[in-house]
Amino acid sequence: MMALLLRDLKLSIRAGGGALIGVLFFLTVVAVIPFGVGPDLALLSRIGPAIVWIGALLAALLGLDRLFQAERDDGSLDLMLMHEHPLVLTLLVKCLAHWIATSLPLVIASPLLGLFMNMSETAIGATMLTLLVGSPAITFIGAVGAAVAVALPRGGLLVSILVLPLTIPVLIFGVSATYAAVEGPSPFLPPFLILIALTLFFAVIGPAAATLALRNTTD
Amino acid sequence: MMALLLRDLKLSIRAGGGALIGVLFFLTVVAVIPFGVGPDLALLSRIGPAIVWIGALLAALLGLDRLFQAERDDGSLDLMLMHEHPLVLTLLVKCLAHWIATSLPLVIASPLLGLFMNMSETAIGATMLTLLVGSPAITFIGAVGAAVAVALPRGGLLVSILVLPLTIPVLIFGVSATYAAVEGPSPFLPPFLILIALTLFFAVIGPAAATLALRNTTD
Amino acid sequence: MSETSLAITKFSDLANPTRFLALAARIIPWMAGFTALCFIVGLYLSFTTEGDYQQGETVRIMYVHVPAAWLAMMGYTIMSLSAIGTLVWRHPLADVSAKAAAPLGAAFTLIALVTGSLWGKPMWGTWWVWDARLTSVFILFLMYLGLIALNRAIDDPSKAARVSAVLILVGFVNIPIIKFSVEWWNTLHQSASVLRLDGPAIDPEFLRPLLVMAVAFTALFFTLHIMAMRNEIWRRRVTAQRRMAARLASREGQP
Amino acid sequence: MYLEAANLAARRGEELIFEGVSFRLESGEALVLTGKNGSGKSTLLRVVAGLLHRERGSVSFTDSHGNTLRRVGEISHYLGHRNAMKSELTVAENLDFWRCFLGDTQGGSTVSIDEAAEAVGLAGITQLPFGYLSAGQQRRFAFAKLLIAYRPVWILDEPTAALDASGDRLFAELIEAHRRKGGIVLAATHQPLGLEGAQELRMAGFSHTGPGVWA
Amino acid sequence: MYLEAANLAARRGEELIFEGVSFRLESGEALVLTGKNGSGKSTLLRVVAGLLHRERGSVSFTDSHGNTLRRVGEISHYLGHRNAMKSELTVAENLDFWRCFLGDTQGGSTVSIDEAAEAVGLAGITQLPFGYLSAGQQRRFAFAKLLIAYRPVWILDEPTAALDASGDRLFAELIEAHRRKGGIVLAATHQPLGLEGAQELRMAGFSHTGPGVWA
Amino acid sequence: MTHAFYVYGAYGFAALVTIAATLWTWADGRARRSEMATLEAAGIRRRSVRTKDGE
Ligand code: HEM
Ligand SMILES: Nc1ncnc2c1ncn2[C@@H]1O[C@H](COP(=O)(O)OP(=O)(O)OP(=O)(O)O)[C@@H](O)[C@H]1O
Ligand SMILES: Nc1ncnc2c1ncn2[C@@H]1O[C@H](COP(=O)(O)OP(=O)(O)OP(=O)(O)O)[C@@H](O)[C@H]1O
Ligand SMILES: [Mg+2]
Ligand SMILES: [Mg+2]
Repeated sequence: MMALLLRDLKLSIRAGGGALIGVLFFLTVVAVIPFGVGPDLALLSRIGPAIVWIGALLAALLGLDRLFQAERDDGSLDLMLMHEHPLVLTLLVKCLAHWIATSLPLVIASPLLGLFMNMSETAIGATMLTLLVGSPAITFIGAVGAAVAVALPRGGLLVSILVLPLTIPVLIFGVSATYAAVEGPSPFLPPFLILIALTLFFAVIGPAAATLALRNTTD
Repeated sequence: MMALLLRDLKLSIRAGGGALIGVLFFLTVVAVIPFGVGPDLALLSRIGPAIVWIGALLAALLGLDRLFQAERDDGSLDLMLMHEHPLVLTLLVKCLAHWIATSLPLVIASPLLGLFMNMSETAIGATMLTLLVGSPAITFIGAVGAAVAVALPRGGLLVSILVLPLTIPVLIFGVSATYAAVEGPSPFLPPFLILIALTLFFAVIGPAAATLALRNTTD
Repeated sequence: MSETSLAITKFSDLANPTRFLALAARIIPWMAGFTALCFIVGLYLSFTTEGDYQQGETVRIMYVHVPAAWLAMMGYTIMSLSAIGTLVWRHPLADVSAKAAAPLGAAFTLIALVTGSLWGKPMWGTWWVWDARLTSVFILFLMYLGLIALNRAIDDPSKAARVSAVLILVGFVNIPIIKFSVEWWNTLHQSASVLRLDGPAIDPEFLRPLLVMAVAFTALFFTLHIMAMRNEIWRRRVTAQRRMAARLASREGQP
Repeated sequence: MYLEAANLAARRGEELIFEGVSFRLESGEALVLTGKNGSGKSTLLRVVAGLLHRERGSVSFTDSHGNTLRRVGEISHYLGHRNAMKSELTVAENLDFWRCFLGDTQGGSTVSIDEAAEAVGLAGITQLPFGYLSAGQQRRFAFAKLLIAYRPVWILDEPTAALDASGDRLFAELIEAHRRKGGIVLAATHQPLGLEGAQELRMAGFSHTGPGVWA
Repeated sequence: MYLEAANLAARRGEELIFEGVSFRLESGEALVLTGKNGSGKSTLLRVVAGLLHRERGSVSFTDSHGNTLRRVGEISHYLGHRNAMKSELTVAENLDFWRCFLGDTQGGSTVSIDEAAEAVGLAGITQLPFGYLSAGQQRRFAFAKLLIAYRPVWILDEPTAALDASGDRLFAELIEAHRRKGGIVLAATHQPLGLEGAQELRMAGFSHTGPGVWA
Repeated sequence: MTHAFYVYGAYGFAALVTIAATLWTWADGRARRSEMATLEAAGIRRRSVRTKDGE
């Protein structure tokens, strides 16, 4: 399994420059925002956490749909399906690799981004924490979509309908936990615990559902 | 050329999720922003046009990196490169198809999104108009990135990084034209005309640069 | 003539990597010496001239900030010229030049950004504002990093060079934006007072150290650029020889 | 040790592609599938490998201790039309990954990556990215995958596609070597593979033209 | 009408794969490229088609009126290792797209999609998605692409890969028919194609092992 | 001196980056040179050098 993780990480590095990329991507997204909303620092610091979370969502979505398609197209998926390792584990590891390659750099870079968005220390810490805890859930949900995309070659629409709405709860609890930490009055813990629960839930459901979808591929 | 347009549209519906993914992505973004801004409707309506524009920008990125990679992977790109049609035209049509599949639905949905963001009628109208005029420029710029991605084994984030900074002028003028229409005092026309000029400029530069990149990357 | 590759013979002596190496070996010491000299004079001048009555001592930041900002733009311009060389003449040295300039340009852009915000804090009261000049320089920085990443992501060097060349050229639109942003958008940042059509509008008291520092920075840039080009040529030689060795070995093993 | 299939049937889309296919391969035996394009060779191989759902019938593998296994995929190598290698990675990285991922099934000996490359006639270029190789070179390395992790059953779908004449011979020898060590081989092919004493199964395609489930 | 290549050389990565390749094909003639795996057959074909940059030399096509064309790709069909068809679309949609996109070069007659399907022996399944076909069926339809839009020059890279024996014969006949109508054929292959009176060019691979530009 | 921190900060940072860039370029050159030396020692030589020797 370690081998799979390493290979997927290597692939993502070869394809696009590695860990730096996530950060760069994010910096670019963030640099674009002030052009839209205007250089109003107070406003920026208020929407900062939301922007960081949206960036994480976008980063996770880019390339996620090809997670298994790329494997199918070159035939690797066949060998993975045949293999005796529990398939769920294989998929979990693939999700992990995708998360490490695209979301983790964002989590690590988020303090820097927070500074750019003029966020307070608490806000930065809270964003980082919620991102760390919540972003895997997005990847796991995306994995189901990616698996469905393989199973139904013509299921494109289905994938987007499946994935995006499901990520909304994660996004909402992540962002609201962050704001609770920053501003009060609502407490930080309840949404944060829900976020953890969501991640754990999808960590189980996601790979399992993806397994089911892949096992039923049409050819 | 009509044939190419039709084929690409068909493909985006069958395979990529097409129209819906942009709109859904967009709804997700809109669902999250109010958490940052709070239930302050006035503020929401103020940043509305900017958010819609940023959403359009990010939505255009989804799937863009595969614009030519998919063609390369099944060998179609070879035939397109060999063909006597000016390649620029082929690329222009592909951009157009991508725009119709991902950005146009967003333009059409923008009134709905405007309502969500509590924007005034003028603001909604202005946003729709500027989006209609400006979003093709984003696609054209993106095409350059997509052509470069052909040289990369897998596109993904790197392409977006290369492309995003270049789209900033479009964003600036799009948003400022919208604001000019809504609030005054600055007139609406100058930025709007610049926006049109930008789109025309990139409609020429984008496919030409993409042609250059594709001609230099085949192997 | 030791080299027989056709692509090369068309060009002047300098165009030949071997000639280039010989030339570089000869001029690098001189350039390094010149750079050091300029820096000594420039630094002496920057710290002995008087402060501005309005900006106080912080005006001294100008002597690093402005040359660094100029070089950030010049670095990109050099890359663009090399990119044209790559695309039009498919010239291998142009590939090398563009690739070597990217990290240097990024370094100078970083200096301009950081010294600018160090200047901004006392002058404008904030480290960073999202005004047009500042943001476009920031984008320049991102583009440098993106191009470095792109170059690393493609392992066939000549292909990497051709692909990045296209992007470099497209990205060149940012340079005029940086240059004229202060005039197009009325913002916090100073408008041009040295590089303008009707002659410098700046007190000679400040102009002298500024120009000496600018020459020093430029000399540094070119010294490092030539050194980096030389390194890159060496790097490619090493890989070419390694590959050849592998090929020969496998051929001997497999008649 | 033997591989047994009884009364297999498989559907593609709505159509029954074949039915009533049975065979039994003892240790060291080979079965060659032939037949027209679209006659169901690949389908049968994928059914045996467990990659396609089978409509009826059973496949099982019984090892030398008499233990029977229903999921034949686990003890098989499958070489399909596609090579299952990443063009971004070097050959060595690709092979190394598959060696670690596939692991070893007990009972066989495997060779190192360099030896495997040597065996397929391409020593010395394992450091190149897989995407830089010619079609035939890629196929050869895809075959090298079978040597670096031991599996008693080899399921090969047109293994010699894109190979030159010397490659054909090389593959035939490697397959024979595998059989001599007691392995079982199942191959679909259009060109004679040159396997000694292999059974042949001619696929006919569309085993029955009658209506499917719906009529 | 003739196709002429003079003193061609091409580089892959840093290596010179071949140099000094010249040939001249008159109307109705065929050139078959043979050679070991990795000897540069595909590279040569891609250079002729204009898909790869050539290091030296020239390729040109002179039509029956004596007009010379430097971009040979425009009047050529190229059938590579990959089929250039979308698996999400049906065969008919795919072929229809290529027919409209490629258009017709004057001077030849083309056939309808159904006739082309008939010609490659697969009439009646053009309504299936391309991805649902077997490997050989896909290859046949990829070949059908050559019939629906006229091009005087056909550049074929292992056209008969994955084909059964009847497919081999069929393709040989179609190629012969194209030659009889005055077409020019350039094909790389490992198996004899059965073309009458075709010239043969043996590729040797790596024409020189010396360093490239850098050393 | 007013705002000494900002002035020295700016000069310090500029010095840091330029010196780092110089050192890195120089170290890179040394590494390449030593690589070439090891290749030379292993008997792999440039073709042009070899032909010159042969002449
Ligand atoms: C991070 C912040 C900053 C950035 C990215 C930045 C960027 C630049 C650039 C790119 C130039 C060259 C423009 C040209 O040649 O036309 C420049 C010049 C200059 N900057 Fe800044 N700057 C920043 C902050 C500041 C601050 C805070 C001040 C002073 C209050 C300042 C004063 C100047 C001056 C006086 C020039 C010279 C203009 C001329 O004479 O052409 N800059 N800056
Ligand atoms: N994209 C590439 N980048 C670098 N080198 C390549 C690339 N493609 C092929 N090569 C190299 O070029 C040489 C010739 O390859 P080519 O594909 O032309 O061979 P071929 O004769 O078609 O072989 P086959 O019979 O296996 O198809 C091979 O040694 C291969 O390693
Ligand atoms: N994914 C699929 N969905 C539906 N039908 C399919 C699919 N793949 C193949 N078929 C059909 O199943 C039949 C058998 O296909 P199969 O791939 O097994 O043939 P084959 O004997 O391997 O042919 P070839 O020699 O061309 O490889 C064909 O008629 C084909 O149309
Ligand atoms: Mg088959
Ligand atoms: Mg080939």
